[in-house]
Amino acid sequence: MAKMVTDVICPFCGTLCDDLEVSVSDDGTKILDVYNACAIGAEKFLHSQAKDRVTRPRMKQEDGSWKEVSYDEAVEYAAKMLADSRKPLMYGWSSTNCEAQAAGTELGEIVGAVMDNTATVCHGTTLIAVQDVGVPSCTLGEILNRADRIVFWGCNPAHAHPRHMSRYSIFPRGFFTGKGAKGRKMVVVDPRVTDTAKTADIHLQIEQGRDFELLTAFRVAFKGEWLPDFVAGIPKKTIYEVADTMKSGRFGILFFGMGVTQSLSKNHNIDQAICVTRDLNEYTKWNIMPMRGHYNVTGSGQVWGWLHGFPYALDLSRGFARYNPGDTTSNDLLVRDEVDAVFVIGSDPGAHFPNRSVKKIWDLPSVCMDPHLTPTTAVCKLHVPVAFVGVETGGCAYRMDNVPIECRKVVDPPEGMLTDLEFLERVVARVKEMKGA
Amino acid sequence: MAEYLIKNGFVYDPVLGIKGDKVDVAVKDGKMVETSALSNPAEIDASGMTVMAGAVDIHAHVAGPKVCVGRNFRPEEKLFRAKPMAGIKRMEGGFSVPTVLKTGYDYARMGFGFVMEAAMPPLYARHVHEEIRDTPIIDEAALPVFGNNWFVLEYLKNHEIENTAAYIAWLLRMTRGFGVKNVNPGGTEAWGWGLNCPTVNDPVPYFDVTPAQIIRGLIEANEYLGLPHCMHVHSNSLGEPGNFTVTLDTLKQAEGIKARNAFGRQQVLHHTHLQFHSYGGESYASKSFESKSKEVIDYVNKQDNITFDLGVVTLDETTTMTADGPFEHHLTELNHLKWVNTDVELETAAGVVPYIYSPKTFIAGAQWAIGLELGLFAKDPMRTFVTTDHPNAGPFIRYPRVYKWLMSKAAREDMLDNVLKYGNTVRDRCYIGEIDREITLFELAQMTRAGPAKALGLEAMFGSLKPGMEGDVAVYPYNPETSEDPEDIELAFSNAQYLIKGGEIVVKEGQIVSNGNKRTFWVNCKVDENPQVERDIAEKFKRYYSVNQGNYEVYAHHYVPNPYVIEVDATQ
Amino acid sequence: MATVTLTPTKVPDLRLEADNIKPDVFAGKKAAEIADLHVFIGNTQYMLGEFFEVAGDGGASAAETTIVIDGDVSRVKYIGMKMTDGTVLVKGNADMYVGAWMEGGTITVNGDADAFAGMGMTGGEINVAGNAGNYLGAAYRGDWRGMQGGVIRVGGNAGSDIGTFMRGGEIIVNGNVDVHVGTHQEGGTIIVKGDAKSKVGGQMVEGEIYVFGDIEVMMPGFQHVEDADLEVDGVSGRFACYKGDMGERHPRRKGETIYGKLYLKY
Amino acid sequence: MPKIKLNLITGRTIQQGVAMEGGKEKPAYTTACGIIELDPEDFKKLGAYRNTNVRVTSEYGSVVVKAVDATQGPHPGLGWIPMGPWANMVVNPNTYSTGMPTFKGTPVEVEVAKGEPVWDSLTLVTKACRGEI
Repeated sequence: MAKMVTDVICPFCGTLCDDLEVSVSDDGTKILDVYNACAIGAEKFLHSQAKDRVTRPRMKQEDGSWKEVSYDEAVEYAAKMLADSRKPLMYGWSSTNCEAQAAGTELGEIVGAVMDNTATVCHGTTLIAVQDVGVPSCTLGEILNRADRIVFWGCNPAHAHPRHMSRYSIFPRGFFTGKGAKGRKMVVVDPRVTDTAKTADIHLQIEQGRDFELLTAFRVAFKGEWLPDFVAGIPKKTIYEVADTMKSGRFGILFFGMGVTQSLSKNHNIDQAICVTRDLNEYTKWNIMPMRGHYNVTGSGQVWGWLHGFPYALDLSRGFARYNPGDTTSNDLLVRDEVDAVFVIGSDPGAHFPNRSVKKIWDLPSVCMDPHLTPTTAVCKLHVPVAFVGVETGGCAYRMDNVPIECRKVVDPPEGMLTDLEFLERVVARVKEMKGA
Repeated sequence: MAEYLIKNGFVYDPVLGIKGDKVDVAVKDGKMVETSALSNPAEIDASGMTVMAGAVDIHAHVAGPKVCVGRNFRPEEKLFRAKPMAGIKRMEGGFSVPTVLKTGYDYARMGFGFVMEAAMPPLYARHVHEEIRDTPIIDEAALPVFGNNWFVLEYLKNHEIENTAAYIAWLLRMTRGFGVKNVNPGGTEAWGWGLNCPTVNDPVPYFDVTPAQIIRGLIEANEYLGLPHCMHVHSNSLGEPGNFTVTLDTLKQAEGIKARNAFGRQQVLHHTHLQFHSYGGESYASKSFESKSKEVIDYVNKQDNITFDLGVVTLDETTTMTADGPFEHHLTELNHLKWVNTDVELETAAGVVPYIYSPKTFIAGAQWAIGLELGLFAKDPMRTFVTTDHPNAGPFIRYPRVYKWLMSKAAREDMLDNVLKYGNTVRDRCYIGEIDREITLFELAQMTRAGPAKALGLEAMFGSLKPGMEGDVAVYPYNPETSEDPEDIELAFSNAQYLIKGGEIVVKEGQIVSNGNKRTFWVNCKVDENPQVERDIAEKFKRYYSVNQGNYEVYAHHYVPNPYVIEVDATQ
Repeated sequence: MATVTLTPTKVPDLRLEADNIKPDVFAGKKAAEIADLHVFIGNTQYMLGEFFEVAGDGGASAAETTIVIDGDVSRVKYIGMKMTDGTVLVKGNADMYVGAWMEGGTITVNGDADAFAGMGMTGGEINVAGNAGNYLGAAYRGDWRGMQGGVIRVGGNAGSDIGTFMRGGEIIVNGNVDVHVGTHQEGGTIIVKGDAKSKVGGQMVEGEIYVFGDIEVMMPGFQHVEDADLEVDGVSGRFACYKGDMGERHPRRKGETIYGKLYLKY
Repeated sequence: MPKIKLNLITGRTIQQGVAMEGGKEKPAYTTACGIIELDPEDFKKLGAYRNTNVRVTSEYGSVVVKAVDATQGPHPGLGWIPMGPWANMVVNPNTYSTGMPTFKGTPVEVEVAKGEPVWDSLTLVTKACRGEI
């Protein structure tokens, strides 16, 4: 016998699917199976059950070996590291809930930290662009119900957001979109013939790194102005045709991903994509949306937004919040030797930062909170395993369209394990004691 | 809990009818009490100062998704403006869109005890409540938006008041909401296709219901339920020259409807930021644009079932934000500044655009004048409330400056003569120059305390120092007997000497000394079972919402950790 | 004219924030008082004297005060930030934000200046003998009001994103520049005497960009208008004149549409 | 031995996602991400068989991965390494003062790496930090 938990939220990607069903053993300790999830989401739930899971903190020894320590010792090390630091980097925050993010921010205020989230290597340049030109957008349900023109630019949902096209953007039938996929024109812009591109009506195989030029060309084409014969490897005839396709829709949406945020021009690519969307609102209705990666990277940007006014890269070291990507962003800080301690939670810079930055973490006092073994836990001095948010504890998470959803607890964490929030609250309390506050 | 005796202050209390007499004020266990009820109180010497109940803000955008967008996409307005942490006081940042920490502290510094978040998109209710939770000191509540909601559009097309009411009651419970907000009725749904509804008679595309039907229907549904607050409307064509006729058509929808509730509220329609809706002329050109404040207020003065707030333009660089999606698009086309839009499935939309009200332009000057004219022409201060539609017409920290303009003709003349570049054109095209009235401190207490508290159905808790009321007392360093310079008004009301909130001192000698114990107010309204509405809700979630119905309700403790629930029984 | 000489005595292990190093602050202070001014490393406050030997007193006003930094300060941020008058001479390299939001006076850096030099400046003069970093004379994040006045001269090369959201003033780079020149430019003049990589003048509304060398890849939004003989910063020659960015909005004045102008030297 | 020049891009694949959630210390993660996808044309130029280990070298570093057929091609001249520690040994860390390293569009050289192993992610990162590779 098993009981079924319904309306479960998937804590993997920014699509934040909330229709999963998980069958759990009667005693509520074991996950037996996961329904409605994509391959990645299902794996996340099932792996939480791994037999070889680390359930107690580990401290790296001189000889590189690891020694199990108590949560108390872990709290003490983390608190002391932060309290002694003149400029700690507190990085990650994307795979945890908003309550932990808020508690962590209070910790950052007390110790005068730089707070940065995974947007810094994902959609940070999108946030810069939004600050420069804004962003006309909408919730995913609007696309489900209204959209008849869909552009995926530099993103590959078939792989990165596996249920996006079936739940929201391409296949479903909504209020004004009774024909489903048949009623929608799908355009993909990507230098590779991705599995997403293979399902598109039109694929523009752009020359890598020339998105800014092609986006500009579309704005020129909307106005019917002159274009060179080829832009970014795309013939001008095609550009004029696709421009007309965009204009002719009733409701269009441009989704974009790391293909533009991480390629040359970065924020300018997004900036111009947003301007393309602005222009299209002179002719019909268009919106644009970033395909956010981590399931709650959006949430950390919101929490920091309401507490300190910036979505990432906040420097709290001087007792007030400052912000300037290029200066207060993780990779610049690490490479420029601007920080003297690193605290990582809910992310894996060891795997996803350029090695030059990872080496710097290796050289510094460092703590990593993560349920898994990762390259980051391998380079940090202290590894604090925690319960899986969205599996073993609930809490708020923000979908890629900023819609907040309450995650569900499905099973208990292993005996005696702490959640992110519990560990952070204990560190806050200890730091306050040390600072005599 | 503590006891306080505030002695020798000049007290202004419209409910008790105290007009500046020296009366001692007593607080015990979080409530106002008779001085005789105190055993051994801490004494606060308020001699030479003004004492009022904690102020009540009926309309400000202080928490939620569009506010957070305003913060996150304007780093430039935070530059060199931060206030560092100090003791228990946390870091503060921002100007026109302050962080929630600065929001709570600044309201406290101005002597406020309660603030209404004016527009909550239901699908984003969690976000609104998280921000409210993290805003220190002040009690808050939020109004979900209904005027473009598909359920409402479908029900009101056929004038199904009972179904509309059942849906309202359900949504208030799901979102932990307080009342019925109605922004650009129908126009925002039309914006889903890039269109708008400029007048109350333009049918909504596909749904084929008019703004007039939506406005009247929501008033009727609101009174059917007997909610604490009335239907709260931001009418069509905000900011458009000549829009005063649309405003009058909107107000007329309330004719003949009587308030029906158990909270002492007497009005059925609240029109917000009336300044933006009292324009004449065909264009923004100084030859055409003119004030129609008199025409609008003459109607409001005659209709005793209407309240309104001003929405005074403060001539700052600010950030506009509203659920009026088409308006923000219109605005960005005018000023070419960055534009955020968010369309929310089945429910609403929102837009955000920075805006500079420059005293060097005629239009900003005229807008400044029109807002003040409405306050000065209004016959009943108990139905007239001070706001800046924060942050749309200006940041809320400018309220004391607005008080100054309302209370001093000299201050207004100084603006017209020395600050506004087109002061004389403003005198020509508006009424401001002809008005001698100066609002009194007693009237100010009506417009910022007793009035808004009554309109929100909270007169039993806020707006007065009467024994039994909440222990919210503000002491301002303003001496009504000796003070002559109008600047004193702005200075004093910006920097309360003391604020007692819920019986606890949070501002002492002008400094924040406590993060308070703020509460989130919401209305739990019971209605008869309504199988049709339940079916409609299940159907819409199954087919058209991007979240499951089971994940819609704001239920978890961490969203509303300190609730104050107002129970309403609307079962027949 | 009084001169205050700061000789670096200690290299900060992290980065030093020294927004107090500007004539406006030094003016009217004795050497000892200047040595007591606050500087920061992260959350920790230090005194200027812990990192510099201070010689000489400040003048009566900023205008009468010259600051000479006799050494390398490539780990010191905010030198001359928001200064309104007077003179600063850095004999070595300087870190980020040299002359950021500067309103007046003169800053000379004999070595290199890191990113964000002259950010949002409204007046004054910055001379960098070596290379300048990214975002030279650019706007702060989110601000549509970038560099609005003053002059920036770079002897060597400059990085990416120079003159972003520029509204006025002049930027002259003797060497080459990296990607993105005058993005969102809406006034002012940028002169590049070497080569520019690409993304030149993207989203340009108005203003002028001159490139003496080559542009690897032209933006598609520029149209050739005419050729003209011009003298630009003392160099005369024949230039191809383009208008753009044709995809961007453009103001109309006196019934005429105003475009950004891009000049390429033959 | 021939060397070929490619433009390297990185990013997500569903195998990378599944393997990542399955455990980055597990062999499956190496199989999913310790690879470079090459276009058949480029395989010809390299003169190598499928599934041979190759050394990928850029201005910023060097790493050994297994060369496999492009799954989302054709893309001659483009090399694809799924996002992860292997890719991050060679990507361009320049942020252009935006905070964002240039993960996509790094010029690299690819050559056959005879007898050189593809390290698992934890070993790879540890060795790199110790300066052992």
